[in-house]
Amino acid sequence: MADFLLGAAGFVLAMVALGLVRTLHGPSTVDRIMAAQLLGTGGTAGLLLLAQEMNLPAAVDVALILALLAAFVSIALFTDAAQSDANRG
Amino acid sequence: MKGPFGLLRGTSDPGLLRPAIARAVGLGVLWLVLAGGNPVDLAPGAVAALAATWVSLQFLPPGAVSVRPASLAGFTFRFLRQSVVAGVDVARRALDPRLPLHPGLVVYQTGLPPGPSQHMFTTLMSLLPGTVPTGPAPGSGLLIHCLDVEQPITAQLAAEEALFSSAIGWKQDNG
Amino acid sequence: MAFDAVLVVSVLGVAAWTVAARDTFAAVVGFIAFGLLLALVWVRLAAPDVALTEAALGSGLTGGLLLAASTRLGRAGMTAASETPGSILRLAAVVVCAFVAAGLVALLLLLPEPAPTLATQAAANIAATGLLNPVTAVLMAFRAIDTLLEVVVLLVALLGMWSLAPDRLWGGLPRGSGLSDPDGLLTFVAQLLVPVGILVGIHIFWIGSVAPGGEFQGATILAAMWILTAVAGLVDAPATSRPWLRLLLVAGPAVFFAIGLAGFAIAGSFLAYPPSYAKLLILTIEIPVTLSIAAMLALLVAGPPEREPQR
Amino acid sequence: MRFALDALTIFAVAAGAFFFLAGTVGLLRFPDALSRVHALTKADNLGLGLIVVGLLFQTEGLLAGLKLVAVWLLALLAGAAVTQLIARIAQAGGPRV
Repeated sequence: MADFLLGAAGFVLAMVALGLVRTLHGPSTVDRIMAAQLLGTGGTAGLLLLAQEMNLPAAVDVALILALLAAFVSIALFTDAAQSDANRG
Repeated sequence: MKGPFGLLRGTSDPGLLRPAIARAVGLGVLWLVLAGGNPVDLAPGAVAALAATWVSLQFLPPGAVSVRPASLAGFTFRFLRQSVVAGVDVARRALDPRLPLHPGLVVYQTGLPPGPSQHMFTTLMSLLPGTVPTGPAPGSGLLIHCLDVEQPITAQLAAEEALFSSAIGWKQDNG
Repeated sequence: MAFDAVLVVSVLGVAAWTVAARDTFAAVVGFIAFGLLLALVWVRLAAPDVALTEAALGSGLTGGLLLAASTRLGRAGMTAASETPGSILRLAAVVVCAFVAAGLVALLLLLPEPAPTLATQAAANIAATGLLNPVTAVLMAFRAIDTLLEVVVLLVALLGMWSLAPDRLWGGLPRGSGLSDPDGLLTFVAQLLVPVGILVGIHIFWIGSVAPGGEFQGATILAAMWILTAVAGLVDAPATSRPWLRLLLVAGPAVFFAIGLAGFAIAGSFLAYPPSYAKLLILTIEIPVTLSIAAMLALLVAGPPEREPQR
Repeated sequence: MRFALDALTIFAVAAGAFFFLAGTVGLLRFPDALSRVHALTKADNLGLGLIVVGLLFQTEGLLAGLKLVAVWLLALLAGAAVTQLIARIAQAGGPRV
């Protein structure tokens, strides 16, 4: 079971990494902000799988923080982008 | 009362008591889930729940809407099912070699009042099949981005909105 | 094994991409993604304490600071592209970086086997602190002086940043968010997230005595929530001359220092705790320290005073 | 019993991983930023939900299971709320369709 969970975590991480290639590449601001969202969901999934596989309950707290801070970071990125839009226009 | 945030809103209104208790209980349960039921964790849990409730009441004063548990349960069930449909729908379109997309913007007229309840509805909408709200439109309209504009989007949204309205106890003028 | 390979490739890829990115905004996004991936690395290394710190401080809050800095640079018309370094400077940077990297690699390869460690001694004496999390025991008891100095350094950094303000603005307010939020969507998101975030922050702080967590991680989450309320326009950043704010900032270091001094009388040396109530004293220090750190971090992101002080 | 629970976990986690795959394929194939927002939010959130469901069969104790559900709900709601903000920039910045 542990091997399966680790494999699944690796697969999800690979999908996140592929998605990161797309989102970081941009060029639009929206794509880039999506990188934070992508890591928020995919990273949380990976951490929860690791928590079970490594029998490390603290990793669930890391997942909790990741979900919360991915949202915080997305909002910060949104604010920054919206402000530079306002400055330009 | 002038708190450290420089807020002046009083919290002594008796009408505030019930929503305040409801939020405190909800946040207290969340603490139990996060921290576990260990007795030594209960006192800080109470402090944390009260602090979070106080902040919540400062920033989001209880409105006229009241949640109706029975309708809410029904809505949540349907909503979860719909978000599964949404995921399957996106997966089908993404993996189809022909990439069947007809993206576009649709204006949807909502009967919900502007403010938190409308925002809650649009938040949930971005998890429903094929729709992502992108902003307000003139009048009481909402601009919705759809993956497939050929679907009967506005009819579906109206059905969801009716359920959502009854779950939060909001009476629509036009039925 | 496959998991580790994917993780290493992603971390290195994102790091390289971030360094190579030309656009400041893109580089900041890359940095944030790098930090979040690094949190996964720390969990994989069974170091959830570091993972929490990396996710909260290294990625979330530092990302916020970098964004604030990039906005500021953009407004001042100083974009990274406009000051392209000369080839000599670039070469020097390459040489210095290569030197540091080689030094780190050499250190790792030359480490004696088994590596020198105080972990056994720390584990043997942890019972005297009344704590169950060895990391917190090291931070709050065995090496409490480091933690005290870290908090002081943070305070000095904040004062240094404040002193960048012109004299007439000293004690004034940081720049407002200046963001229009006509239908209140941003405000709604903050209303939704902030109470939950406060609860999570206190949870992470409180759990630090028995499991990974602690005051820096908890404080970072509380600071992030404060920043969120300010960004959403729910509160204005406070004038830096406010007495309650200054009290909040010094409360942590002051209580820490006072209990440290009391250690001479009650346990024989600076920052020593008598074992019978070590845990109580540590908690008495941790609560104000957490609040102070939260305020310091939030104010660091808010920036130096840029508006006239309120009278 | 153990075997049945493990089988359920494998099924749900594999399904979750499949939706992460679908989300990433959508992210790579969909032609415009707003459509990619759909792919990310809907597919990945369902993927996370299914993985949480799968892990529920392995957790011991009610609270530990509820905590996983709480993490998922937080990711779901926070993600959905933030998605609208992101979509707003796309709407303001991108060409009108």
